[in-house]
Amino acid sequence: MSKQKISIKILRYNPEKDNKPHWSSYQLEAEHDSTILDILNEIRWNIDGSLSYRRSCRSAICGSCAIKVNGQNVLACETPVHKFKAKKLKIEPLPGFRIIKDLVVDMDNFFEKLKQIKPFLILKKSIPDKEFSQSPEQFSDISESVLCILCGACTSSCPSLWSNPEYLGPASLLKAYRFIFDTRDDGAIERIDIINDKNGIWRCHTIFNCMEACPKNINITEFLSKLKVKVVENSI
Amino acid sequence: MKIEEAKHYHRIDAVIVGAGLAGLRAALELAKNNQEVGVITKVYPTRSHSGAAQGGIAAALANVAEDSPELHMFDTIKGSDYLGDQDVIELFVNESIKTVYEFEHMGVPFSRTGDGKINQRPFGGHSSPRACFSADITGHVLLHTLYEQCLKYQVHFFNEFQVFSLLIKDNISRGVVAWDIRNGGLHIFHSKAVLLATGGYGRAFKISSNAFANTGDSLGLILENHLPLEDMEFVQFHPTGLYKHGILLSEAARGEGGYITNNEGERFMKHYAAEKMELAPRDVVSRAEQTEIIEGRGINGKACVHLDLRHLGHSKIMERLPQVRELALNYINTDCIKEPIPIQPTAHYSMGGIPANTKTEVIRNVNGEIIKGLYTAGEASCLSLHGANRLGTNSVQGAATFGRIAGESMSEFTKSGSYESLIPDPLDQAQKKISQLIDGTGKEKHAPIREELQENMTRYLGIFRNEKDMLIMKKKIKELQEKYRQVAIDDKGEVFNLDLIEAFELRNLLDFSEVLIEGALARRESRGAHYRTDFPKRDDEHWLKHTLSWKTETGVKLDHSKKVIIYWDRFPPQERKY
Amino acid sequence: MYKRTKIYDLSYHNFIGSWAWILHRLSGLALIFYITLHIWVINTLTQGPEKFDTIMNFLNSPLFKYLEVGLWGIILFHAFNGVRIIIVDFFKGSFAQKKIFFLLIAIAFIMWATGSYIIITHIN
Amino acid sequence: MKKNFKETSKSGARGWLLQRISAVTLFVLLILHFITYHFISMGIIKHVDIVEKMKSPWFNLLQFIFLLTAVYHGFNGIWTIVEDYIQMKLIRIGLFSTILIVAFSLFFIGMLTIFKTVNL
Ligand SMILES: Cc1cc2nc3c(=O)[nH]c(=O)nc-3n(C[C@H](O)[C@H](O)[C@H](O)COP(=O)(O)OP(=O)(O)OC[C@H]3O[C@@H](n4cnc5c(N)ncnc54)[C@H](O)[C@@H]3O)c2cc1C
Ligand code: HEM
Ligand code: SF4
Ligand code: F3S
Ligand code: FES
Repeated sequence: MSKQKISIKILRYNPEKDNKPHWSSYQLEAEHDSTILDILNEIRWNIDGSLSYRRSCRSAICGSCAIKVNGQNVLACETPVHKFKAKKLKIEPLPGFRIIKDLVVDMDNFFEKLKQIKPFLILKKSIPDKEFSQSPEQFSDISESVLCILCGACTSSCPSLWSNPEYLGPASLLKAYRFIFDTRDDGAIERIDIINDKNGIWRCHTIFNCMEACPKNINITEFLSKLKVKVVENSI
Repeated sequence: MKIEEAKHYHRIDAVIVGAGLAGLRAALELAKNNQEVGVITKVYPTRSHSGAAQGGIAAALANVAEDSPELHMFDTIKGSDYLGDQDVIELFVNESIKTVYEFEHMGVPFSRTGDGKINQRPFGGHSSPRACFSADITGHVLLHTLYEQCLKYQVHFFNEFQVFSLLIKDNISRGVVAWDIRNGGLHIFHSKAVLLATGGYGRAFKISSNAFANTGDSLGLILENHLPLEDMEFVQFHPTGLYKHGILLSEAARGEGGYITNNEGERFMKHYAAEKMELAPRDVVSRAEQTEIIEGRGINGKACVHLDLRHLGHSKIMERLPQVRELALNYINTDCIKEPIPIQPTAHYSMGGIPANTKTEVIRNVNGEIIKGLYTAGEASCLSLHGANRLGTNSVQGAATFGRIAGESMSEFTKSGSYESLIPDPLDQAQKKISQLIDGTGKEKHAPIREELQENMTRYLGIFRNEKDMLIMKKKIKELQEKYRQVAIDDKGEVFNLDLIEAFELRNLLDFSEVLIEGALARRESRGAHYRTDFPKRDDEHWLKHTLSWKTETGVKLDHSKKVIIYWDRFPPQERKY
Repeated sequence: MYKRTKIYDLSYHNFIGSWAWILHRLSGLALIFYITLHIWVINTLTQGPEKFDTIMNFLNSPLFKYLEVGLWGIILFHAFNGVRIIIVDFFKGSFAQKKIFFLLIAIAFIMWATGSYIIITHIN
Repeated sequence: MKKNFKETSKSGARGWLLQRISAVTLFVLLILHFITYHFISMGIIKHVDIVEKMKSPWFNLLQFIFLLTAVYHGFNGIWTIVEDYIQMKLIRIGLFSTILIVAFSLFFIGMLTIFKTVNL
């Protein structure tokens, strides 16, 4: 396939040298179907080895490589250049998180918030010898929510998080949904108590940025709405 | 360098290197046994490559059809082309049922049968539907559930720490030294027991389904400590890798009835496996594809053939193979409902690795003598469960089951064992590697070396091997290692220095590739994934044995006296036909 | 580590959902402003007919009529987007939130045009 | 590094639900209100007309509900916005008090209007 010239601006930040982030420009030839990750690799391997970013699986399943390209959160590894009509790319780290270096952001809070909602089955019933019984319909209640790869694209795109970094965020709330609506779980009350909070579910104003950003096309907003109703039912 | 010069000194009963299924399962077991455990991983645990497993996890639950552990055992042995150790396989098939039920109780969302049981699907090489699955994201849900359980049991994580050296002396493991990727600096982890669970080594090849992180780090470190690796020559190639990217399209695409065609639109598998056609085992299909490509029947003369799903129709594709469609759409802008997908064989799974016994203790010679306090599990290990060729869905099961077994043996050990003294100057080995790269004044860059390695490994040690090619590669690798000594990196900083990490990983790639090549050269037969055009037959008389390989000052040392454990009365070797 | 704090990341690509939210918020605030004035003005009812009727006459001037057109628009946007939010919250509206948005806004627009026509044609 | 993101044990559930209930009420009342006062009467509203209408207790009840829901909805909305943007405890408390005072004053003035007009 034919190559094309593209110009790229990357927000660079090296804590050992810079006071604040700055833009650097690069020009290169890329194939039509190169992904953003291919381009970052190309830059780092052949132009500037000091560029840092996260990546691992490069098949959209590990969730390492979420970044902001032309104003929108995407997975670098699954987003081809041709998705952006302009031949100009503006690449930044995820908004709303602190920058460690270049495109690498601090995900500790993100994972800490996940931990907060007790992301594991809480069992009060006795455990059977074989599996717990669960019907295909009951499974399908949670099958979409378990697609989440914890990439952080959603949480980072949410305007509620930008103004309040303490907001639990869509990813951990989705995880709460996944357990509260799992028929095997007995911990709904505990979890509802955690998310029914100023920094919890009530910071969601159905803005839908999360859903637009989610690389797995999870209808996050729907699950958060279901959660809200559930919380209301349980606390009033 | 002295201990005091380390950024941090940690003293932890058990240290787990790697947070894939194997590492996490072991950590969980230790934590449940109230042992102090720290998990060191170079990527966040949920980013481990175990999450990429799609198809399922094997266990003879017999939920949808007749099945038994005995049958599972037979399939695995036959799949391994009789190189699998049968005592290991027996333990594996029996324990795997427990492993799956445990997973279910932890909350893994398995797909269900109509009567509420875990659903199972058929998989290549298994004679009964045995793969428990969750849609096409089985590995992903297993990995996430395990991580969440570890959070529950307060396992301590050292995320984005990369192990740079092992502290082994007098055949006793005393801990590891790891580089803090985020902040820089070396940390000493002084421990009673260490588990190496760093996953596969598919990144040595250009076309690979493996993650960037699958660089076989611990294999490099094992070699560096004058310890052996086992059966490194066996690398599985998967027939349906996305052309040029190598990204895996699930085997389900063929299971659901997909065709594989050449440039004439012919279903060429009829010339290679007339009965099973596209559903023949992976090694057979991969070889067929490669033959077509070599003989000029690739699509438009390129190194690919077609995976044609069009006849399945819109609704079946959307319902059963959404991920396959999405991957092809995203990566090569091809809609499999309307067009065939270009595919090529891709390096997928590494059967070889760090040799260990059934208690997952690392062994150091053919007599099975162990390194005290050192354990291994998962794809990094070679127990040898998969022999010369592993069956689909057996590897996540292997990682999980032997992860648990590792956790059990380790906690037994840490409960009674005590801390051995550290070696003097524990940081030296790691520091030397770093200084060489950061202070180096050489002119070489690591990226071109890696590219050359991968390209040539795919070319000369790919699906078809022969002496001439491998000798070329043997020479090549020496050159590359020479070049590596001249590598200097651009990034001299401490914080998230990806340049340093990749350069370090390249060192491991080069080291284990060298023993891989020697192992493949020496094995003058074709067995499982190792196919030699100059020795196309399996040779049980001479080669029913494992390869142990060491890297020494003078080159690679091989030892073939490790016998395969076979229950001759129950599962004697027979021809592998499908 | 570099901390970026922003009330709103203006460089983020805005989708229907976020525009709707921003406008909903702004219209809500505008309505508060209006309702405060309104309650205060209506309070002149208690101060006898003369005062009230003079104010009412004053508010009947063309300037206020045009403002009223704007107010009607703000109310309609807020009200119909509010309905959209409620549909999302309780009636699975998230699956078609954009369609619902455009549909409701179309209705609101028709109502706005009709109302504005009446108001403007009655300016004396 | 352990962090607790939980802020209060107080729920936001009631406010959320009431915001929606008041919204539905308002939707009906506000549009009716606009149509009657701004279109049908075309802004030519006379003191006497209103005093006349205010004689009906049903009309008064509607006015009361309108006032209550509008003030509640509006100021609950503002409180949400404050919660979104203001994290400093003290400023929050200050703003919350202000909102309460303004809301109650408005409600009081509105009630006064209704009562006095009824008694005219
Ligand atoms: C695309 C794909 C699909 C697959 N599908 C299936 C399937 O359907 N069924 C099946 O049974 N198998 C499948 N497999 C194989 C299976 O997924 C793997 O064999 C298995 O998951 C390996 O698990 P692991 O725990 O050994 O390693 P990984 O999951 O690879 O974990 C390795 C861990 O080690 C860490 N690590 C590595 N080096 C270092 C270091 N130097 N310092 C610190 N940490 C380090 C990494 O951070 C990571 O956490 C598939 C493989 C691939 C590539
Ligand atoms: C006409 C009927 C109305 C409807 C259907 C309506 C609907 C809504 C809804 C559903 C919300 C909640 C939004 C959220 O939680 O994200 C809301 C918020 C709000 N409303 Fe209304 N509303 C109406 C009238 C009013 C009026 C008259 C006012 C002014 C007094 C007002 C002021 C506000 C404010 C300030 C907010 C908060 C905005 C925010 O949180 O973003 N609304 N409205
Ligand atoms: S919900 Fe979607 S966007 Fe959010 S973390 Fe999960 S996969 Fe990423
Ligand atoms: S963007 Fe934020 S406000 Fe809610 S719907 Fe998504 S979490
Ligand atoms: S690299 Fe794994 S999701 Fe992109």
